[in-house]
Formats: sequence, structure tokens, C-alpha cells
Amino acid sequence: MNPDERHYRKLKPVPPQRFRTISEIGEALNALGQGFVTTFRHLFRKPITEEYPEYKRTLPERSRARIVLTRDPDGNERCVACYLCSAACPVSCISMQSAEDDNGRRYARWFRINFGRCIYCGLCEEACPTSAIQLTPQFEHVKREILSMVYEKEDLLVDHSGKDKTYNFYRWAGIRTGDRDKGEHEREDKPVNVRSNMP
Amino acid sequence: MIAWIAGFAVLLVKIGLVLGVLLFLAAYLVWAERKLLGRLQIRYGPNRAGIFGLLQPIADAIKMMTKEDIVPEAADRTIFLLAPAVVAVTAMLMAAVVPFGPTITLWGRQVPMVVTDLNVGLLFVFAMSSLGVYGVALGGWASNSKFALLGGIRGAAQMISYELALGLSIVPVVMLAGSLSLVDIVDAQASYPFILVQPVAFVIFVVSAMAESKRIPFDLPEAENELGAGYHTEYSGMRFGMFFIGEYVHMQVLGALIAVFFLGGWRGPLLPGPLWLLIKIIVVALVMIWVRGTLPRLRYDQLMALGWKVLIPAALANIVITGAVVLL
Amino acid sequence: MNLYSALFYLLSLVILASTALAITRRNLVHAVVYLVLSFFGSALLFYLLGAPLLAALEVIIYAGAIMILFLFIVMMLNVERLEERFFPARQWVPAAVLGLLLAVVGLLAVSTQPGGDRLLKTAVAAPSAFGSYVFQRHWLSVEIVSLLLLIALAGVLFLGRDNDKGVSEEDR
Amino acid sequence: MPTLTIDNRRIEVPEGTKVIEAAEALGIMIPRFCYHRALGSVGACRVCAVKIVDGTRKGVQMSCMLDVEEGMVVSTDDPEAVAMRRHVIEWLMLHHPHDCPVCDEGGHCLLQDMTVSGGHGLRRYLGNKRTHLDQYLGPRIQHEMNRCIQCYRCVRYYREFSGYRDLGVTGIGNRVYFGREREGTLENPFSGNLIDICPTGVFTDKPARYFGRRWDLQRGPSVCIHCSLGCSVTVGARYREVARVEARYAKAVNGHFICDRGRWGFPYTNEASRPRAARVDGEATTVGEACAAARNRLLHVAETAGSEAVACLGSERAGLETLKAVAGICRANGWADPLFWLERRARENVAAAVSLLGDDLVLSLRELEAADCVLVFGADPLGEAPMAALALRQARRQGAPVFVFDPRPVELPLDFHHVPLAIEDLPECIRSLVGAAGDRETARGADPTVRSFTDQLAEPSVPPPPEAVAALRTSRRPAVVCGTDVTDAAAIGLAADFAALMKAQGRRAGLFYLMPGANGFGAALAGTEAASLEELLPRIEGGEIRALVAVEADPLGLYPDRGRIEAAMRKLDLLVVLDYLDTDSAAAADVFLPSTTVFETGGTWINQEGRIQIVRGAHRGGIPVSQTGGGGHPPRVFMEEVPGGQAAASGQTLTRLSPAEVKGASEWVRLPPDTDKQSGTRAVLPDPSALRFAPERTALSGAAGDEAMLTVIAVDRTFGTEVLSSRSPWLSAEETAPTVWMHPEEAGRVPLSDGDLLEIDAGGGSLVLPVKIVENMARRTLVIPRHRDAAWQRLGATRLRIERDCIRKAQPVGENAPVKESPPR
Repeated sequence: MNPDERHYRKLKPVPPQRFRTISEIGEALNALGQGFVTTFRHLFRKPITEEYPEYKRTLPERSRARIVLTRDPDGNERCVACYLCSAACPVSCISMQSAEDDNGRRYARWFRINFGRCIYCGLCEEACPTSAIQLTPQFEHVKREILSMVYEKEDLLVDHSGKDKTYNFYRWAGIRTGDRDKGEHEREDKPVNVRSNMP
Repeated sequence: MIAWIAGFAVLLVKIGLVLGVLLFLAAYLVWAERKLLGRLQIRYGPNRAGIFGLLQPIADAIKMMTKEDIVPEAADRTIFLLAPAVVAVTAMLMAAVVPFGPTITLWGRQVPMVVTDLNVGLLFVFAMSSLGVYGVALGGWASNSKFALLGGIRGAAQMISYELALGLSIVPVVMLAGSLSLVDIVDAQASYPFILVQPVAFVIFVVSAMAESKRIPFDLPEAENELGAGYHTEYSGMRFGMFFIGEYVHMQVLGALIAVFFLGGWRGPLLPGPLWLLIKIIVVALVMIWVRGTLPRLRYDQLMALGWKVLIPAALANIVITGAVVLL
Repeated sequence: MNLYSALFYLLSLVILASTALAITRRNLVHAVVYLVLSFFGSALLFYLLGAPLLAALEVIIYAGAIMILFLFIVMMLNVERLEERFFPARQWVPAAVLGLLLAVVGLLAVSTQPGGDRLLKTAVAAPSAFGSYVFQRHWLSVEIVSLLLLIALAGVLFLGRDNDKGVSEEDR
Repeated sequence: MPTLTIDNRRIEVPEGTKVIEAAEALGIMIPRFCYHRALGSVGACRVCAVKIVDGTRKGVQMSCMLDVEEGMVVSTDDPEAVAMRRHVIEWLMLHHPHDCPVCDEGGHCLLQDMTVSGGHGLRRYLGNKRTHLDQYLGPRIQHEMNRCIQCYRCVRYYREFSGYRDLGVTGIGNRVYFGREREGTLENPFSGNLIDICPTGVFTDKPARYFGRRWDLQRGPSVCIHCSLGCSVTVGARYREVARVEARYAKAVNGHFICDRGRWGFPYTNEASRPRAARVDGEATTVGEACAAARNRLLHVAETAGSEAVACLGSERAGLETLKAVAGICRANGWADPLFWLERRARENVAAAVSLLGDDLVLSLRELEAADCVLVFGADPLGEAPMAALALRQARRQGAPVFVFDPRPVELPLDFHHVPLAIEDLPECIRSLVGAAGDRETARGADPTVRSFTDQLAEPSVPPPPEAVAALRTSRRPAVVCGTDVTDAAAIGLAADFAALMKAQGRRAGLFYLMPGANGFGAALAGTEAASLEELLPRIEGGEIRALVAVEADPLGLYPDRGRIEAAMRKLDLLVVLDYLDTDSAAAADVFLPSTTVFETGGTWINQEGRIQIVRGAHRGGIPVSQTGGGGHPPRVFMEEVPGGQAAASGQTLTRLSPAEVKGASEWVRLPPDTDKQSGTRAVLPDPSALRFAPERTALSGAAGDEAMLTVIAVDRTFGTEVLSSRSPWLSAEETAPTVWMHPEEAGRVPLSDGDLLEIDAGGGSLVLPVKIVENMARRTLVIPRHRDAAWQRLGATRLRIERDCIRKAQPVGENAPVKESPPR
């Protein structure tokens, strides 16, 4: 017998033995009975339901509902229109067009979320490299008109930093923008002088 | 001729009465089920439409009536449209042979409190019940959807399997009563209900009845988390509603049959016969809801094993034992 | 013509029509449904002739059990859609000839003995009478037949046996 | 053929194969940055490390530097090799900026893929990063040096492969910098390949900058239609706008690369001025109504003036389906013969080339690279078909001498022998080479036709260049490249004879024609009975032809005699134009119908070697969202109909115009059964051997040599002359301003100095252009680019002879000296 076969035999289930003892039947009936007793007891408990329009509880900060576009601590738009959220979106409800502004910053010329399609999965927030797109706990945004569920950038943009209060992508990216040139960002050396061989 | 017309009129009244009660009760059983299930799960259940959500069935009816009746493009149209009616009609027809009270005398004429007293009433019930399988199987097939087809096949297999157990469990009762007529069976329980002498048959019948009406823990044909909604996945609007009416009427009829075979039918102290029957039906229905709230769904092989390897042998054994006892 | 004969003819019409449809449908499920309708009509006919037991058995056994199994197989077979077309002559000509022959024989039999109602005597029997008749007078043949069924049952069980038992099933 | 084992799989590969290639043949992609199939190995990036388990050299080795050996055992997933690759990635990422979200390479970045797949998802290095300043490299390429990983692919491609010198490398160690000596536009007309070849985002496509991610683009394989080579490209479109064109690997055609004309020539499809609506008498209407109007009017003309009074003109830029539709509609309605060409010479030249090109001689671009001696007759590869110049460079890099016989000041990115001779002398020159090159005895023994041809060759008036003769004698794989633009049928035929003669001598000789337009070959095949507009023009002027249907053709704008064609068009009762460009003809049309570009509906193109290439549309087309949206967000109203989406392929629209039913539309393109639709297959052509060695080509022409006459040739340049790409705003900066090239000797006669204005009186009027005096061109020749800003249409023909006194120095008139003839785009 080779080792594989031995292993195989070890895995073989024990032959069926339906009525091993009377006590097992007793146990089964007891378990069944306990189940019925438990559910029956529930009949007389006060329901734990929180009735929504009458009572609105505060949702945790990380609840996933209405999506916003936040700003960095300097008050600039965080979104660089990198298309990662639209790529991550399983229902393809995010669309945008990236562009370059006068300061050399990449931004969204237009940014659109179709909340009629959104499933609030939060993958966009997870994909966002700049903490721009964030889900908020505001879940009450139901509309009668389907087209009004399409939110444009001006509807999405808020004037705070949301959950991430500190991150500022362009301070780290190493991209030349209006206020900082190459080598002036966080943890960067001055640009190399290629005309010199001195290190 | 006048007598014939009067008889016919009485028949119509009885049919109307039975159907009215059945359908009204079906609607409110849905409400009761949702409500009770809610409470069993420490929720409220429907509580928005009217006080205690009592108008919920009406709201549901309006909703289902006004919804679009969608027929899938690839469906077999005729059969697709016919299938829900088969389910609803066979379920309702079964109620025709259930006696709901003692024979009363009206203007000097004996009027039995049953729509029709067939001498093969029990067989009629099984005939209708076996025709009900077509609704499920054809509905599932005609939808031309894999979920529906699987649901339909499962439903058909389950229903014909449990019909056997259902039928065999009743044989001792027939042996005791000596008749296939439901009226006679009720009359045979004048002194004591058969549940006292046939507890095994009672258990087998109740379990099989639940499987027959495709209720949890035997709702494999419509197991939501495997098959969408099973054989009625593709149905919408009132056709979907007909499947539901069928199911709840079926539930009531099976409750009535349990009452007739084991609980003495309409017999009971103090209250009038029909009321007793109604109470028994409702109690059986509530117990079924309770079971739904407690037990998890079986796996399909467990379902089949239970039917073929436990219930049927037990029913056969019960027949032999009862036969022996009766003979002695 | 009284109500009964009117009902009789109506039912006969339904049975004939549905049987004809059942044998001409190319769609197997439709054919099964028409056959069930035909069985149901026959059952009603039995009932009309005063044989409720036969009627119930007809529905339970033929419509309720056998045809359901047919339907089962048909539903699981992926039969390619055939166009509704007329059968080739070599199929329907012999069938038509045989059918015609049968009709002639039946007509002759009925016309020579118009009062041939003896067969119906046993059919109209009450369930208990029928049971006593079968099990007391013909118990041996009944037992032989049921033994035959038992053999078939055992055979099916043997054929359908799980060969590598204990391995593939997740729970034993 | 050594056999080696890679990851427990055995493979047999030719001697000299690198391990990385052998692994690739097995389907194992070893990570690489510096290695590239077209560029070879340098071992700069160290990321292709594998473990050699058995062989002469064991241990971790660079798979791109290691030749395979018999019995070698390689493991690509050995922990040691994996660790090495992981470390390499981490080093390379040390200074890589944190800018993937704003980097256009993101999504198709090799470095990104390798970093993620190498398991270096999180940075451990927390120190300061080295930074570089970027350079302005022109309007097409964005430079971002911070992202560089020093793989040297760019300079190897730029300097070695394509032969330009203005991009280089400087610095040492960590400070290596890839750039130009000073900021400025890259000179290389193949510079766009830097974008494809850079494994990270140092060089990115500037016109497509920040347009979108590659994964969002509707991408589809396509074929470049900016010259006759038909290079394979990949088109990426989004929001109804073509965003970028990338090179697509095609083994037999362009290899890995394309030229900048093909890469950035596409803006014509996105132009705001592109006509999207049908017009009847200048009024916009629906396509259906315009079709009905055109059909009724055509019917009316045919009824009143006879069906022969209607003519239909296609062009060599249209797909084969369209050309077949033109031929089909003419035949079905009994109209005049279909026209595919404006000039008779073009028709005859291409017809001659197509009829003489046989399966025995035809060369693909790839095969041209393998030639060991190349003779170019009457062609300017860089101007007419840029990728051919790159192929010649590869041939030269393998050691093949390249001889160019052309009157133009030909420039090529390689060192070559230019023999500047007048275009009329070209046949004589080829004849002399036929006579001198190769050994006559072998040729004689070969074939009686060949023998009689060589016997009848007259003694050449000019002896052939001795270097060329010497090179030809030793060559085993000579290639003949012949242009069909400025040459004539005699030279084209002689080029084929020359190649066939060398073939008869037992060499693997090949013939490579350059043709006008993307589908010149197709036009020659589609309309064997076709005429040219030049031949038909007298009938228009005589009032015989009363209606003209121009399909993707622009007779008004491109006919070389502007005055004559304008007058002729005025005589027409009806001009129907189907096009996707706002050409002069489209503006003048009575009925205009919009059509679709290759990016939208695709089509079939046959390149100059007869390779049938089927293109499917990459996107549906319509007015780009950026134009309908007006910069803000696009409109929210969702409609079934795409704005501007009414246009259909010209061939389809054409069948709707036809009063008679056009039959057999599905059989217009019949392909050989084993057609490989991606890379194309060569069309099956009739055997041309009967047409070769025609006795009339042995005779001396003697046309040249008349000192009183000058030859004016209108030529193509790399940028600015081809109809479609000259509309590209990003290429216009690269266009050389329209000038007339002259030999110093000719300039001295007038006299003229560089930059002076020259007035030329030609058949179609006079035109004034600044002069550029160059040494390396033929005497008695004026070379004028068919630039859209030069009024070359006044010449009267694309090749003509004028009296010497037709040219004179002109005085500058105000600022705008070159007269613009065609209206601005």
C-alpha cells in the first residue's frame, strides 16, 4: 500500500450508522424541541426593530452611502481624475474626463456619478489614491426623477477633507504644479544638475 | 325541476362560501405568516398598511393586479400562462370534498355541509393533489430559465415522492373509518379523534403535508438562495399571485384534511361545526408558520431520504400494525 | 338528448380532440399536456358512467404519476426544436390504415351487440366492493402482479446503485 | 539547435537565441525592462534574472544576456532568482515618484505591472528621492524624467535603431539623464515610438495627455492609411473621439514601430469642422433625404442626358469596399467608367506596378530589412512611406549598401549613396544598371526572353555608378525599391525587369514598390477598366458628362490644375460628394453625404506589396462628447441616436444613391481562403512574368538633356502633404515650410539665393514660392512639395516640363509671400 492510498483510506468516512443509540434519537428530539421553544419564546420578546422614519439613529462614520468628492487641507480639489474609481466600480456608475489646469495639476473636467446605478460598495473609495472620493453615512437621497440621481462634480464636491484630514497628494507626487517645482515636494532632493558630474 | 334548481342554488351558495372563506383566509394567512414570522424573529412584520398592517393583503393584491405581467421572450407562452391557474384551481378543488359541518335541515330538506360528498373523496383529494404537480413542473419548464426548470423538476419530484407517504399514512385512517368518503371519516370520529389512536400516521401526514405544500423546511423547489425563486422565478404580477394563492389555499386544505382525518373534522364542543373546523385549520396553519420560523431548510438528498427511507417505511409499518390490530 | 348524453358527447369530443392533438404535436411537452387532458376527460367519462373509483384512479395513476414521469424525462431531454410539419407518408399511411381497420372493427362490434354493457358492471362498483372482489376472488393474480412490480423495483434499485459509495457523497 | 530545459519544460531553439527568448517561446514571460525584441539585449535593468541550474555558467544570470546552450537547465521561479528580481524592482522604485494617479502610463505601465507582480506593493524606502528637471520635447512627447529607471531603451531605439542623434544620455550612476542637449522638438520622425518603448512614463503621448486610461479606451486593431505601407496600429477611442494610435506588432509589415505620421495623423477624425450632416444645396438635412435627393437628381441627369453622362470618382485613400462600390454602381447604372485617379500618369504607374509585381519578387517591409544591397529608384522613402526609410536603415545596419537614384534632395537616417539625376534620366540609369550589373552569361542561359531583352539593351549614354555595380556583383539578396509617384511607367517596368533579371541570375532578389495613397493597389485591382479624371475632363468640359459623384475624393482641392478643374466643376449640373473631410469639393457639392473613417467602420486596404488587410471599426463614431459637451459635463439627456452618428461607410451610402440595384455587394472583397485577418495576406495576382522584359523598354528615351527645359515635380514630404495627416495640429510644427528646391547651378542661372522668391509660370497659372538651394539634387529640376499651403495646384500637372524662361525671381509682396490657394482647414 503506497502512502497516498493510506492517506486516502484515512479520509474515507465511517460507514453510515443511522440509529446508533436511542439516546441519540432523544438528543435529536430534544434539540428539535429546544428550537421550537426558543422561537416560541421570541414571540413574547419586544422586537428589536428600529422603525426608520420615526427613529433615525446616527450611523457610524464608515457607513457607506452618498459619495462626495473632498478637498485637500489647502482647499484644493483632491480628485486628480486618475480613473481608478471608475475602473474599480463594479456597476460602471462613475465617469469623468481628466484635464490639466493652468497650474499643471491634473483634475476632473467633469465628474459624474450615476446614483441610480451605484450600489454603495465602497470600492471607489478603496481605489482612490488621493482620498478624494469618500462615502458618507448620508443615505437619504432618494429622488422621484431618475435623471436627478445623476450627480455632477458640482453636486459631489464638498468643502472639507472628509475622513482623511491630512493627505495632500500633490505634496508627495513629485509632479510640477503651480506652487511647487521639481524637488520642492515632501522628501525630495533638489533636481540633479546634469551639466555637472559632481554628486 | 324546482327542487333541482333549489339544490343547484344551495350548491352554488356552498361553493361561494367555501371559496370566499378560502381566498379570504389565504390573503390573511399571508399577513399572519409575515406578522408571526416577524415576531418569531423579534421583528414587527408588516405594520404600515392599516392598524397592525391589516390592510397589507389588500395593498399586496392591488400591487400584484397592477403590476406588469411579463412573459419571457423564450417562454412557451400558452403553458407559461396556464401553469399558475393549474396550481390555484387544483388546490381550491380539493376543498370541495371537505365537510365543514353536520348535515342541516333547510326547509325540510337535508343539506349536507360539504360541497360534494364523493364516496371516493379521499382519492379525489389525491387526484387533485397529483394534478397540482403539473402547475409546478410546467410552470418551471415553460419559463425557459434554468432556475425555474430546476425548481420545477425539484418540485415535481418532491411532490410525487411525498404523495406516496401522504397516501400511505392515511390508509390506517381509512381502515378505521371503513370509507373513502371524508364525511364518513368525520362521522367515524364522533367519539374520539383519530389522532389518539394514530399518532404515527398523524406525524407522517403532517410532515408529508408540509412537504406537499412546499413549505419550509421543504421549500427546495423555490429555495431562494439557490434558485432565485425556483419554478416561479420568471412570474410577475397576478400570475405570481396565483402561485401564492395556490400555495396558501393548499396549506388551508391540508390543514382541513389534518382536521378531518385526525382531529375530528368539524366536531367540537360548544361552538358550531364550521367554526371548529376553521379554528383547527388556523391552528394547523399557525403551527406550520412556527415550523417555518424554527427549522432550517433540508438538503435535497436529505429531503428524499426522509421521504423514501423514513416516512414511507414507517407508514407501511403503521398500516401492517393497524391492520393487525383491526383484525384482532 | 338529456344532460348526461350532452355531457357525454362533449367529453368525448374533448377526449378525441386532445388525443388527436397529443399524437400530432411535435413539441413533446405540449403532447404530454394534451394527453393529460385526454386522461382527465376519460376520468370524467368514467365518473359520468358511475365509476368514481375508476375516475379517481385514472387521474391519480395515469395523469398524476405516469405522465409526470413522462414529463420529467421530456423536460430533461434537450430535444431539438422540430418544425411543425406533416409526418412522412411511410409513417402515417400504415398508422392510418391500422386506425381505420380498428374503427371498422369497433363499429362492427358495437353494431352487432348494441347493448354490450356487461363490462361496466364491475366498474361502477363501490370502492369496498371492488376491493373485496379483487383481493378475495383474484388475490393470487394480484399478488403475482405486485411481485412483478417488486422485481422491477429491485432491478431499478440495483441499476441505479451508487458504485463508489461512501466517497462522493458529502454526508453519510 | 541546442535543447534546453526551462522550468521543467524542454525546448529546442536555434543557436544564438537568448534564454529570455527561449522562455518566451515556451510562453514564460520573464520580466524585462531593457530587453526588447527589436533592440536586443544590453543587460541594463537586471530584472530578467533567472537561476541557471545546469550549464557552463551557473547561478543567477541575466536571461537576456545569456545564449542558450545544449543541456542548459533554467529555473525562472527559483527563490534566489525571485528574490533578485524583487530586489531589483525595489531599487528601481527607490526614486520613482508617487505619481501613478497623474501619470498617463498608468494602466499600461510595465514598471507598474512588474512592481505589483513582483510583490513590492509597499515602499520601504523613506529617504529623500532624487529628482530631475524635465525638458520640452515638442508638442507630441511629454518628458517626465523622475520616472526613469535607466533601462536605456529610449536612446538605443533613438540612436541605434532609428538613426537620429538629438536624444542622448548624460550623467553617471544614479544621475543618468535621458534627454536632448537643449530643449526642443525631437527631430526624429519616428520619435513617437519612444512612448511605446519606454517601460514607464518618461515619454508619454502629449496630445493624448490626460485623456483617459488605456483600459477605458475602445481599442481595436487597425491599419494606418497615411501611406501605402499599411502599418499595423492599434486605435484607442473614447467618448466618440479617437484618443491615440499606437504601434501594433506586425511581423511582416512594420514590426514593432510606426512613424509619427501614422501615430499622430488621426485628428481628421475628431475635427470640429468634420462634416457630420448631409447637405442638399448647402442646406443641412438627414442622410436619408439627401440620398433620395441625390438619387433623384442622378436619375434625372441619366434620363435627360443619357446614363453615360454620370461619372463616379473614388480615390486611393478609400477602402476596397468603397472602391468596389464605385465600380459596382457605375456598372449597374451604365455610367461612365469608374474613376479612381485624378491623373493619368498616376493610374498608369500604379497599374504598371501592380501588374508587374509577382509573388516571386515581392518583398515585405520585413524582408526589405534583410536585403544586402538596396537600390532605390525614383523614391524618397522618408517622404513617401516613412517606415520604408526605417527598414532601409535596418538593412544598412546589417551592412547593406543603399543607393538612391532620385532627383530630390533625399534624406535618410543612414549613410547611403545618393545619385541625384533628373527624373527623365531614371529609365536610362536603370537600363545601364541592368546592362552592367550581374553577369550576362548567367542571365543569357536563363530564359530566351531575358536573353533577348539584355541583348537588345542599347549601350547606355551614362555609365552606371561603379560602387553600385560593385555592390550588386557580390550581393546575394539585392532589393529594388521603386517609387510610383514621380516616376513613369518605363522606370517602373525597368525596375521590375531589373529585379527579375537578378532573380534569374539565381539571387534572392526582391522588388518593393512605393505607391500613392493607402489603397493605390486596391484601386488598381478594383477598377481594371478605370480611367482617370484627367482623361475624362475633356468630356466634362464638352458637356458630355453632366454629373459627378466624388467618393472620398477631392477633385477640386487635389487636381493639379486648379483653374481647369474649377471651370469643369462649374459646368456640371450635379456634384455629389461623399466624404468625411471638409474638402473643397465637399464645400462645392450640390449634395453632400457624410461618411465614416477607418476608425469607425473599418474596411479593407491593400498595401503596396499586395497585402490585404481587413480593419474593423474601433468605435462607433459620432460627434465627440468633448464637442457636444462643450467642456463642462456632457449632456444628461440620453438619446437613442448618437449625435452626428448618421454617417455610414461610403460604400453603403453609395448603394443607397444608386438608381439601379447594385448587385453582389457581398462579393466585392474576395480573399484567399487562408486569409489571416490580423496580419493580412497577399492578394493572389496574375502571373506577371509575361509582362516582364518587354522589348519596348530596352529603347533609349533620350528625353532629358535638353538644357532649355526644366522639370517640375510635385512631391510628398513626411509631414504636411498627405491629405489626412496634414490636418493634424501636432504634426504641422514638423512640416517643412513649402519651398521650391533647386540645385545651386540652376539657381545661379536666374540668379537666386537661398530664401528668394521664385515665380513659376506653369500650365495652371503662376505660383510664387521661396527657394531653398540644395546641393544634393538633380540639375534642371524644381522640386515642389504638395503642401497644403503651397499653391502647387497651379502647376497643371504633378510632373511637367517647362521652358527655362518660365521661372523668374519675384519681389516679396507684403508679408505673406507664399500664395495660399486652397482655403485654410
